Amino acid sequence: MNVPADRNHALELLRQMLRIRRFEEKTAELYSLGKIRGFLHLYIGEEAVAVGALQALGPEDAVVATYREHGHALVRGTPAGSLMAELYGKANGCARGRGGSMHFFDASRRFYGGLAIVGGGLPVAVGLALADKLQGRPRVTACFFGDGAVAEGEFHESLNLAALWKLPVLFLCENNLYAMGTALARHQSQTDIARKAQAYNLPGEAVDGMDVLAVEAATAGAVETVRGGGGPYLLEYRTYRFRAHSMYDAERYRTKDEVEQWKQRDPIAAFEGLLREWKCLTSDDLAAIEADIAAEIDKAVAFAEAGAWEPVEDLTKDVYTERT
Amino acid sequence: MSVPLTAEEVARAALRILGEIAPEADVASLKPDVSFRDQMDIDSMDFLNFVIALHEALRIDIPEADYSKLSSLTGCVNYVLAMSGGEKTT
Amino acid sequence: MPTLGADMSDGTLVAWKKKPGDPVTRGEIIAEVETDKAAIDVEVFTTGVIEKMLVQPGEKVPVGTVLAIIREAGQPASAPAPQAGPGRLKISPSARQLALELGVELASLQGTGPGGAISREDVVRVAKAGGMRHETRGGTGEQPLAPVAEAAADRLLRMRQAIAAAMTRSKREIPHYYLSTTIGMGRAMAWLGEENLKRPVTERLLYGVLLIKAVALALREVPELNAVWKDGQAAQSRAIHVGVAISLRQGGLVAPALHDTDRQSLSELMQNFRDLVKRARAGSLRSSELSDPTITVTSLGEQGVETVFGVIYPPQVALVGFGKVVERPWVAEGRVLPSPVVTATLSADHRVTDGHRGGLFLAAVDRLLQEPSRL
Amino acid sequence: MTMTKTTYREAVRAGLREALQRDPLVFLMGEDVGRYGGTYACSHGLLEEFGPERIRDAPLSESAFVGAGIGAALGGMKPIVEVMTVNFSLLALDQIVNNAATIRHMSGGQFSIPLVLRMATGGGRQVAAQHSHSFEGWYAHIPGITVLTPATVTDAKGMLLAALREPDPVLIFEHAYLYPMEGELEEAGLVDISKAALRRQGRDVSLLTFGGSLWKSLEAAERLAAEGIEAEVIDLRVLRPLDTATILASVRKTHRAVIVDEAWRTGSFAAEISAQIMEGAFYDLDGPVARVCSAEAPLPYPKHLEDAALPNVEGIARAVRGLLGA
Repeated sequence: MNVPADRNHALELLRQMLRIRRFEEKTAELYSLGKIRGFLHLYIGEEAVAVGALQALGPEDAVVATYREHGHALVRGTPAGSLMAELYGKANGCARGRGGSMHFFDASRRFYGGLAIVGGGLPVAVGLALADKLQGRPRVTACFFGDGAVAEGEFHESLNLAALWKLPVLFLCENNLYAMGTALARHQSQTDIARKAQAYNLPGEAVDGMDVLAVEAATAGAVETVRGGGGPYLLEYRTYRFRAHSMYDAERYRTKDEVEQWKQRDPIAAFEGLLREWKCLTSDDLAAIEADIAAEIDKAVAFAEAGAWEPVEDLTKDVYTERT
Repeated sequence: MSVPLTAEEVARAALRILGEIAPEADVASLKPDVSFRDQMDIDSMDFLNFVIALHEALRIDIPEADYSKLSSLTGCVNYVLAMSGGEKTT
Repeated sequence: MPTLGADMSDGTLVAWKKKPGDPVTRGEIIAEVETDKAAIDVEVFTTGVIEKMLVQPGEKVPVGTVLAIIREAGQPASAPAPQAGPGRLKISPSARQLALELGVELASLQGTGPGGAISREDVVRVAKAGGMRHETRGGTGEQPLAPVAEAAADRLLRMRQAIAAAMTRSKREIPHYYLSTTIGMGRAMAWLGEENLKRPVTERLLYGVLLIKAVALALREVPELNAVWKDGQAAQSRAIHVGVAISLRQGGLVAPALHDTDRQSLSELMQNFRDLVKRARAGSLRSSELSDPTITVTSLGEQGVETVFGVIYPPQVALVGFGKVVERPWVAEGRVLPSPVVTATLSADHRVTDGHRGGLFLAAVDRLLQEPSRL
Repeated sequence: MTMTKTTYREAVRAGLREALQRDPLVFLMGEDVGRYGGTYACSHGLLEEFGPERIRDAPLSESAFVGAGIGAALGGMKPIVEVMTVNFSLLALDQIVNNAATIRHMSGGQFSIPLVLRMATGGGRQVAAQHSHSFEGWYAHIPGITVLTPATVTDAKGMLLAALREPDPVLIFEHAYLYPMEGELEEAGLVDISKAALRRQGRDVSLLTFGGSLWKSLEAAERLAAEGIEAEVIDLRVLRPLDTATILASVRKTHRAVIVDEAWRTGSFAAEISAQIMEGAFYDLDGPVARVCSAEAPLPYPKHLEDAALPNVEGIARAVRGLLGA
């Protein structure tokens, strides 16, 4: 690994990962206070994937994510306040508070959810790419999903269809080794997910998901292929989630040792170490970044707190498009 | 009243009204010359209602002093025809 | 099921005039109930929204049974009430509605629909054949349907039983005393004659209303007689609701109230009296009219009776009977002259009043009748 | 207004053609819609006319291509997705129920999905239990989608064109039995897809039905007319959002209702209609609401058993007679 050419960009990668980490730590706290309810799936440990991958996309590209999508929306640029308000269920949230944690939407950033049925987002991403292809737009649709989705028929159907029709889809598998509580080896006959691409005749590649620079580089390469008309691409980011599947679970499906070992590879600590090693980061720099983020999160919480509840009269609004 | 009433019309009206007041009575078999009160169960309230209905149906004014003249069917017919200038039965 | 008299132990709901969800205001008619005495309109004493009917048409339930739940304005809806019991009429909702509109007695209907259900057609058939309560008084000569006649006979029997129960109870429990006085009616009848000359046919007065009004005003002076016996003691009523005994054509009698009798002018009283008689005979009295009388007035003068010794109608504590207005030799200012007179008799409950008060009452009636223009 | 005699199949094809000609954003996608010409030949000749980009043969991946239809609609296209039959739509239920129906509401109104999803439905062709389902009532349960059941040639074309004007997902159920049926095509353009259609006036009973059962109901009404019973026939044709007003108006007039629905009785759309009548016209009813539905069994292959299982003309007439005590 080399010293990055652009120090500011490197600091930005660190800052984005820290934003996700601090934002989610705050949501965990707010969850225990009862401010946030329902399911809350935290991304802590996997930040390098969203941060690295999304560097490769332009604003005209589309993103389809899963129920573990806080980080993706933050990096994509949806304001933290709008996301926090959504977690509160407030009308100033990014989906008017109707979706909550699992269903972030942001039309202005072409962020199509927040689709929380495992595997359900892949066909939608294929369709978005089909629309681009039919309209001759050089866009890419990035579709995030977990290793659990690989067992779903929709994964296979979608890879096949996208490859068959040479559609500009980036299939981005966040392999955190567990489909909820079922370990990869217990749900996949072939645990090398990237290899599954071969069956559908598209390129597949595995990447170290704990290394933000590796993620960024691999994704940039894949985007280039896809945007160039090469058809879809499968990337498998090997990563790990440090916390429970949702807010709390008994974690009987994995050992504390295993979690501790992965935490040694914390993508943020690792990247911070590298930056310090390369003399790109001082303690003052870090303190300034943290202070910035703390202020942003305080502001986000205040924004959410100040938000109004959607009036009950609007309950059935937007089930269908309003006719004028 | 442009066309004078006939005796038959008056009798029909009187019997209809009596029938409404005393639905249980067989008004068709009333003896015309015998007092209603002797043939059927009607009281002063019924009789008042009878007079009022007669007044409303035939548009004739009936002073209280003349009530006794209306006590039988024949009496009614004669009285009403006299008041309205119609024919007279014997 | 409202109490419409002490002799009433139960009643049969004939029909609802409202349906759940309908708003009702105090005084409105919500149902029709068949008692032993008559078909009575049940009025409500609250304003609100009908939440649920607990008794179905055709059901006979004891007095005091809750018929329906009315949610007062602003109250939240309550938990569902228990289901109605067995014995329901098998009638389609639409037929039931139509029967209500046409005034057809549900009891008179026989179902010819699938499974013996009563359909709209069945209602129309009965209505055409004259099975309507109100409109059939026309007496077109058609014979009423057999079930209607049977129902009427049954009603008469039940009314007889009810009168028997009430009168037996009255004679058993109430220590009656009787006071009688003869009242000169010369002035009253003369005044009435003149008054009626001025009035169109439709507004003429019967002398009976003079008697009723006189009784009502006399009660103001002797209010102990205007009371009901309740829980071992007399409860005086502030309002004076004179019940007037009305004989029914098919037999039996009812004595519904002329509400606030003392506050009505003679003209109002006459109109209301006429209306009351009409409705009593048509079977459409209101529940309050049957439950509210505070005293009863009965007159048997039409039948030529001179003196009436009436039996008090529990829980009332007095009854005033009038005989026929007859010409008698009458001494006035030292001279004997023929004059119309009437005999008034007070039957009173000795537990509540004594003869002294009773005598004062009859004297007041007499005095009031001597100044008819002030009635 | 011109009238042309044509088949239901041709009417669907005419609708597809007109839509493809009119709007370059419209494309047709589904199994065997291209070279094969459509399982029911509804898209015969369209591949030649519009090319493979717009007439897309899809692999047997209902979930993927229905989901792709949703995605394409999100991406600004106007996809017409043909799922060969309602039976296979079960493989795409997740996409229809969890994505198509929810995204607009769940995104706070940010995204619309102008998707038209067509499929054949119904039994009666001796294709046994797995290919004879009638699930349009199921789909009508779901808020966020519109459910159409064209029963006439005019509706087959006009409803498709109207559906393409909708900003939200529309499911069109074409009863497979109807494709070869001939009828008069009214070239009146769009069909109002907010209203049920009165197909026959009557005073004695309302026959409430849709799709393939319309014709059986009309035939039953003919038979009943010969017996002096005048049945009114209402073609619901839009199951969601349901035109309750038309249903209630008819029941208020006739005081009796028989619902004919090819689905199984238990939990059927007929049950929904019945409930609507109870809620809205209870006091107008002169008898219980009756339902004529399919027998509670998977649809069998042999003709005599299939006939016994499905609603038929005599069964409908019998239900009416039973209600009238005739």
